[in-house]
Amino acid sequence: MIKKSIALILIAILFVAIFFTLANDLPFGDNRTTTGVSDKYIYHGVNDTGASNLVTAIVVNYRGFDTLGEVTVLFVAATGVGAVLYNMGRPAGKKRKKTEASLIVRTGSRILFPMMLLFGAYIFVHGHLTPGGGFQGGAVIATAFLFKYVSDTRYHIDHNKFTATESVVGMTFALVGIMGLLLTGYFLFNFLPNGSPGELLSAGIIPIIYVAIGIKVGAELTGILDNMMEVEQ
Amino acid sequence: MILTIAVAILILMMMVFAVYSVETKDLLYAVVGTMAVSLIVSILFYVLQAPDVAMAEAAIGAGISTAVFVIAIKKTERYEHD
Amino acid sequence: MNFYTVLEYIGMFLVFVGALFLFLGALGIFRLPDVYNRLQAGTKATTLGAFGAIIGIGLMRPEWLPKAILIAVFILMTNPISSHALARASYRRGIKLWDRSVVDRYGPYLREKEEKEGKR
Amino acid sequence: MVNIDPTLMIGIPLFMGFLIPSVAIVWKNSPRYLAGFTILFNLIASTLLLIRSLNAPVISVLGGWQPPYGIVFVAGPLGSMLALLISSMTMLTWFYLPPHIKEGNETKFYMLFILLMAGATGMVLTGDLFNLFVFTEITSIASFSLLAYSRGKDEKEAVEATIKYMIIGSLSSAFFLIGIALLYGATGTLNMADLASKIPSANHNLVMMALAMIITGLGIEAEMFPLNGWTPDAYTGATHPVSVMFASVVVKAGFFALIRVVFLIFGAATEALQILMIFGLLTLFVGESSALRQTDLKRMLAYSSIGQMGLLLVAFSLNNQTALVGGLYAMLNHAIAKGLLFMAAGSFIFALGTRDISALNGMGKRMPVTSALFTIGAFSIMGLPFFGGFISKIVIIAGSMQAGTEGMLVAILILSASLIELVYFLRVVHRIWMREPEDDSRLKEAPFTQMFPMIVLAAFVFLMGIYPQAFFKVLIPAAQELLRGLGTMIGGA
Repeated sequence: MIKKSIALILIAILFVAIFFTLANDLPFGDNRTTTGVSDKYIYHGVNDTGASNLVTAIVVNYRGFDTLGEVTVLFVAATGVGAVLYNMGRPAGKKRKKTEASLIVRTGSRILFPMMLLFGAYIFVHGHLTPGGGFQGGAVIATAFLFKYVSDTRYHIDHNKFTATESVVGMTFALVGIMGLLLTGYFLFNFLPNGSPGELLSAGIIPIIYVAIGIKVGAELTGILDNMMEVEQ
Repeated sequence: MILTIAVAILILMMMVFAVYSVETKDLLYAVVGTMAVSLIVSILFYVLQAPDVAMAEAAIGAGISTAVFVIAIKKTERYEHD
Repeated sequence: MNFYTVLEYIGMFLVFVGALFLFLGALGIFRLPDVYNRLQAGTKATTLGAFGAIIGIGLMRPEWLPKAILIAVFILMTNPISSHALARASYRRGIKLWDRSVVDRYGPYLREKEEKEGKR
Repeated sequence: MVNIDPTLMIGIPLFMGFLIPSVAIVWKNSPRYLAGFTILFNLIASTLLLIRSLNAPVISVLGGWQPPYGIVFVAGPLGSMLALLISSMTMLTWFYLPPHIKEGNETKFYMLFILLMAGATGMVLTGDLFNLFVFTEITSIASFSLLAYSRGKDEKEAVEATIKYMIIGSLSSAFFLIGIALLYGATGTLNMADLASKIPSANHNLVMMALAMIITGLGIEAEMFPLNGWTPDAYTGATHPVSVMFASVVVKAGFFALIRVVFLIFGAATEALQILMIFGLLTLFVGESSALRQTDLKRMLAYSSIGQMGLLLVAFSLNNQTALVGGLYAMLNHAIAKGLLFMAAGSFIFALGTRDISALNGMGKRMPVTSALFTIGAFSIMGLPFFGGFISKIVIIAGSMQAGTEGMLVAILILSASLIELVYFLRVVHRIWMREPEDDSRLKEAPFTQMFPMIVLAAFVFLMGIYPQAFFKVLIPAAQELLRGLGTMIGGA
């Protein structure tokens, strides 16, 4: 009880300090584009990168290296989930019989599953044109697989194929970076032509990278789900 | 003005859900609480003109991670002990 | 009055109807007595409501019409399937019907099926 | 001479990390060799980088966007020295690995192993604050995952330690990220050199809050006192080579990131240094006195490691060149000697099957070579003459003399902490050599692949104690780099 109240008081003090500092010194919604690097992104982004979606321009082109790192973080985290679950072992007994999903759900999943995959692919293929990108598209693809798992109790992904896909697309990303280094002397340099902004085939290396990220994220999140589902069986 | 009030209400709701999901002993309800937080956050991102982030938050925060939590709770225990 | 203005008025009407149905659906979720009745309101009314609103927007902005139709078809498929799965799951978990419910066809069917499987 | 771009030291390991799982489907034993090849590449690249960076800092621009708009890698003498330390420790641990990995898991283990190295290398080389965050994430998540790969009866313990570390670690990254966001809000840039030039004119309150957040976040990685709850469990639960990696790579990279943010970005903000000094002394004493009470060999080493990190914090917060050189020397010495100690302890535990210190009675007769190596490591940490630790402590104390009366107090405290160290390490060494063993049978010494890294490390410990000038040649420019700040180095490019 005492511990809890001390913690609460500390949190309250911290909250007040942070709140007032932020409210006084970092006014919300101020126009600060002139002070930092953001004006370059905003005013030259489309010309520099050829991507009409500026968020993508920053995420994949200006700061593409961070994105390579984030993809690695997700990759490592997916492996880590596998490691923890592998060591936790299988809790013995208590194997509940799974109820088969009804006919309606099964039929619906047959029709909806490809549509969901298509939607995910749409999001990451159009990442440089419209809101969205590899991470979002990948998450949608993983949701599609989650749906498949729910609707069909016997469904399983093929681990080897998923691992192979994952590593091939991951290597694609790294290779694009290394190719940039070999061709121009800068890692992850945009060595393809920018094209005209707004078209599907534009923005240089961004579509390649986003397709790779989308597939990779989808495969990894599905892998996490699969690990969670399978630990008991 | 209306937008500001709406945002304020959303933030307030978010805080309520967050506190609820920390405090409740039923982990399934806590997961629902975090899902609600994610949903509100994604609406807020949309209002603040970051649709990319809003999509990611909706798909990952409210979709996948909720599923992962629910599966984890199903495999372990539903109620928290002291 | 040209063609697009007419379309816009039709669209407005559809959005209005859709909003009305959505409101009724929300009211139903609050007012109805048990899970199954609430699912009725939450599915039928809101599907129609969302359908109306989306198609209405599509008519108001004809360049969005194809996307709007796609979204509407998607909702038309997902919404009933998910409520069906919810209702079935809650019945199997043993959530009771409202005590003034009139008919329950699923219960006898389930018992019959269990007996059949028990014999096998 | 061949010039290898520093970005390749990240690019190649990431590429290989993605490659390993798919090759392993076809060729089961490949992960070990692929990982070894990658580490060798990094070792060569970082050696070349160190030689180059002694003349002038090596700057590599990513994606062709000039800073501050893009990300930049800056390899000064300090960064490349640490990169060399990281890759060589990883190489030696790679030799030590085989019997300690659980069968059937090699693929993922080696993958995580090289990604951990890549993350730590990125942490010491990057010149961009957000990029630093990304690499910190890679490093810490790879460490949680490696921690979960334990074997034998420690499995449950390892999972518990993993979850503990994971929760604390995600808290730390949240703090770090908020700090970065505040800094970006106050200055509008993320490049470290650009930040250093803009911070004096930025809002003071915001900057200080950001500094507090970042110190909290990175302090967890660097085992700073109130934030080190994860350490003992993590070291104990991890399989032995992973403990080595924790002590000599992960914690060092985290500590370096902390020091870099404080020194380079905030220009050795004096308020921050005062606080760091207090926390450093606390860490030193809490670590050492907890180590005194332990009966578990690895737990004792873990607490001793916390104490040493406190010593490093104190040395750096004295903020003069001598103390900085001493701190860097202690950092090197600790990485090498603690790595040696964890390896030797791992061999003991592997042979005995228990982590209890009392089981070590008479090990000098049962496993003489490993015992001798353990003793060398222990002597170096204690700071006996002719070993690396002695030089580092002498230089730190010489540095503290320059800091006036406050420095005198610090010197006395450091000396008394060394005394505690002396007590608990001598206790173990005494058991190993002086006590009669309960069971007189000779135990099998570790195989050569395990002995080799330990002998190399022991040789370095001696070298550091006998011929420190060789190391000072690198460390003095490194300390000057820290004191001068990064802003002048890139020249506002």
